[in-house]
Amino acid sequence: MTALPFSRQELLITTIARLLQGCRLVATGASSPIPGAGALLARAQSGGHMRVNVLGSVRNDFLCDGGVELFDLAGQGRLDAFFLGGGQIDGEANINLVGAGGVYPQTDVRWPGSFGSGYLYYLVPRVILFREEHSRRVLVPKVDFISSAGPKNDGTYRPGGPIGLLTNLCWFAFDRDKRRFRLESVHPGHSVEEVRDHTGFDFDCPASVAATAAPDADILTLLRTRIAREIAETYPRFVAQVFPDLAAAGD
Amino acid sequence: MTALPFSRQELLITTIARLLQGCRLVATGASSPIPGAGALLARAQSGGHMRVNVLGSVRNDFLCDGGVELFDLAGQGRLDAFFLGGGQIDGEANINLVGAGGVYPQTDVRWPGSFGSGYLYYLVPRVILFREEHSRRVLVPKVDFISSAGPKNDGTYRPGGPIGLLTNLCWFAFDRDKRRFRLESVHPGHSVEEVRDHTGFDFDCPASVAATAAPDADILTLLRTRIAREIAETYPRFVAQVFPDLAAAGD
Amino acid sequence: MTKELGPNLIGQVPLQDLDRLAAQIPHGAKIAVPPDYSGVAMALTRAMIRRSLRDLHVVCVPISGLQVDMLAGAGCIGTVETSAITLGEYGTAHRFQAALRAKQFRMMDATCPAVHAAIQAAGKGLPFMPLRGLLGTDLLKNRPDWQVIDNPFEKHNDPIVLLPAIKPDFAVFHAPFADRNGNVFIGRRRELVAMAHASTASLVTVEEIRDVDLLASEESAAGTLTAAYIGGIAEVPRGAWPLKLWDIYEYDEAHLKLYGEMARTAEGFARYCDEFVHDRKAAE
Amino acid sequence: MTKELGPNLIGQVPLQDLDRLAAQIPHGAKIAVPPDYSGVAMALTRAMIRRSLRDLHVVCVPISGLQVDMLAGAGCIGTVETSAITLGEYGTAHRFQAALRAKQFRMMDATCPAVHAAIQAAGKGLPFMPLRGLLGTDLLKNRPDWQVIDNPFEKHNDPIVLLPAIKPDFAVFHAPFADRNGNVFIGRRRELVAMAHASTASLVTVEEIRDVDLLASEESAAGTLTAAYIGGIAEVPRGAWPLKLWDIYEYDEAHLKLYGEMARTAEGFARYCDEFVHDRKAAE
Repeated sequence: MTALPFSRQELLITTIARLLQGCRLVATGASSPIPGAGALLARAQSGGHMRVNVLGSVRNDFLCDGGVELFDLAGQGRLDAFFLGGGQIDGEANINLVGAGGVYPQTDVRWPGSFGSGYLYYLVPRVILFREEHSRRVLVPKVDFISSAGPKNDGTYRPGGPIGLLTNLCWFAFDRDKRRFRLESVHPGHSVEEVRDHTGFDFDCPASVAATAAPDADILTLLRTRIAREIAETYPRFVAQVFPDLAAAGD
Repeated sequence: MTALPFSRQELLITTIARLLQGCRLVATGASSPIPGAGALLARAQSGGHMRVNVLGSVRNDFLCDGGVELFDLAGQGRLDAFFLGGGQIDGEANINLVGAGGVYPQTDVRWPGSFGSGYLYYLVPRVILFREEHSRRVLVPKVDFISSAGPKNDGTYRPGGPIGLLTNLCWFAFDRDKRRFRLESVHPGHSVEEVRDHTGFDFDCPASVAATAAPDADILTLLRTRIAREIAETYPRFVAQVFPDLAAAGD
Repeated sequence: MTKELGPNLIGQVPLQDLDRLAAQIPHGAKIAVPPDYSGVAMALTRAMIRRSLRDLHVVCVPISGLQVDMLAGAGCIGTVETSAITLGEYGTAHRFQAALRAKQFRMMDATCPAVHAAIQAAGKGLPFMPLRGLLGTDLLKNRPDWQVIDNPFEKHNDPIVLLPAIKPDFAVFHAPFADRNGNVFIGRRRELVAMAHASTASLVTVEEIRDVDLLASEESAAGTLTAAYIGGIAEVPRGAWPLKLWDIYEYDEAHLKLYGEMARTAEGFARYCDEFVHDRKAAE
Repeated sequence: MTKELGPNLIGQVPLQDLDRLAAQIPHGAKIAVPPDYSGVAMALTRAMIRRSLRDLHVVCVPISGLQVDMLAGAGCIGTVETSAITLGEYGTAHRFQAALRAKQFRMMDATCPAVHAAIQAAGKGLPFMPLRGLLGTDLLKNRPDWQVIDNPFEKHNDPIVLLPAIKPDFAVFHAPFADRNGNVFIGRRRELVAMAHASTASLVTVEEIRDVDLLASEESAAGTLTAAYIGGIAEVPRGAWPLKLWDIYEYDEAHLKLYGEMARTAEGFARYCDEFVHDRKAAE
């Protein structure tokens, strides 16, 4: 496989933008340059039908009611999509942002904590699980601590939940009825075997798995100019690294 | 009885100020010039230990969180005193702000409604019931509709309640243990018999009832100058009527 | 005098004329409205009466006055949910009272913080909110939609009222201005924010559209309702008339006195509407 | 560089120096603190460490970082109630993690809106507030203080979590300025308002006292925390250092990197404290 005409990050961003199509309101959380760029790209393609709130931005933060407003928006059913990660994610889409090993709260490894996940995962209809590292360390058979539970189909109130899991290797769709991930597409340059080798949980896998759609030239141009400039306000270091040409142009 | 050296309203205001001594935070509601003046007088006498919020005032309204903040203050236990009236008030200190006669909601008489009484009466430790009209029409054996109930001593959560009832004729203290009013003082120029004739509910009455304390010259001077000026911002017509000298002086 | 701007957008918010804005409200809609002193969309209310809307469920946050009296007199109302209806010193709300006596609408009497709490519950997507007080009242007795539970955090018996969320279709109010992106300045009138959060959409009239960005500074953003909640804006100078708008203009006392007199009878109210609602001898 | 103003009043609020302000906080107090980006009273935090406070119950509304890491490293903490502790790009919160592993404090893991809701409950004087989500999590399993009830407004089974109110003794934060009456400008940082309403008193450091009246205009009042909630103010320029204060000053990146390195070990943290807390080689 020769060098791709787009970077790994560009593929992730354009994939996210595709997953957000049709949303009216999307928000991104802390330390989320790729979801942020994906949301801004989706907005640019929406013809004025999408609002995006980038946490940490000044120009792309429309909230006026303090830190609680994002959660209230989700409760009202207005927040269509959000992104969650996890120190561990398991095959039933349980996520763990607290710690691993040992006995809680004295876990061997301690991560920052659950943030808003224990709520947003239940309320936001289109949660995209996003974790770049694709390894058996992260994608485990069963999480050690459930910061937020995958959908149980037990009749409890749950308008929200994961639509899938995006990593450096692939896009898993989440089948809510079966409560399992299904390998939907593998990123160009990677294989189903590679995904299987690095995934600690069972997942459904069709006989033939498509390659994750590559961005076309128009989208790449839009991303490398306007979107890169927009996300640079909040994530200048990310832009310097991923879009060095823009950074060099002094935009 | 010759003309008093102070007006009926001045007696009511100075009586209210006395009842508010020791409060840290007092608020008054809509259409409440006498309670407002009483609270401002009490503040002036407090040596900087009292805050007063006059609804409708600009200079004496410190709330920044919309219409809900007064109720939140009460819930927090910060609001020490408030004033409630009633189209009807009965001997167990139930108050009715909704209507009388007929069958609710098609009452023969309809008043505006309960406002915040159904909550504040339960939360504010020193509620002063204030109704100028002292008649059997208002002070009834049993209210037709309970907008807010007198204390029941039934163990339910109730840090607040009435300390008494002030009218044009007298001051009744409310005995929470006995759930009855006790005639505490009769205003100068009036008699126990007059009170009894015009009160529709039973109340306790000691063998000897004091006269409501008349304001001294210093307090009257303070009231007629600084306090009248302060309350004039919110209630100019009231000041023009009750303190015509101040109004004439163009203050 | 409403500018006829036609279909248009400020930011992503439709900028409409008064009648188009009113046309968003169907018969039977549940609308949340603020008190008389907080910015009432009176011009829009007159447009609603001109459309002969029926069966509105009006939620007063937490009280109302002239607006509900006029809507009741015009037969627009199916339900009133409020803590009080008062014209203050301008007298009795005769049209409201007459319609109530004639059973023309369902009456839901509340107490102010109960309305606030139920609106806040909807703004948080909660099914209910607890509230202290209310025990032993005829308010509680006449509200089968309210429930009393035993506070599970207390060992001893501790009854507490739960109020179901109020989820209006529309928050309807008047404000001083909107910015070029459709954000609305609401100052410290946070009941307007709560109403907007609770409602599916907010329909807002403003004195003017200003070519500024309210979100550009911390100072102005603090008093702003963000455009994401807003379903339509109309530019209507003196849109709260004859009521006041904050400290921007005062009550039109002479007109309110006239209203108070004319609205004593159904016939007088009809004449008032002919003159000031249908003929638009008003601010708009 | 704190001005030594001595006992004084602005409006009815005591204007104190940093150490007197810190002296209001006793051992075992429950304090509410905001996230790193919202105005953290870091100078006051150093003063608290100098006083060797013990057994504090720190409620992070809804998360924290440097402040809790330092308080944990200095042994001041008895309980941490938070949705996350993170130094962001400045690395792991080593002192927090070491103290947690050593069982030096009780850990109460939450999720952001749960902290907000429980703080808001206290601000309304409610015993509890409901919250959606949380079902099936180990957060819920490890919080015996939270309860699940069946939503009484639904006919079918609908479990919902109830969170008991969090009532801190003190809200502790840093803001750009207070006015001459002790009102504090908080902009749109409404979590600061919620914290202040919930707490018995707020202890606030500000960059400066300004001879203005924040309540004088609707614009400035909208972003104001009124003085009635405030138990003491200290004027501390750069009082959030080395953290940022809104858009007024940025993180001191070099210092935070230094902290991140020194605080890897207990010894390094002790040296850091000698230099920057006890010797006050800081902003104050």
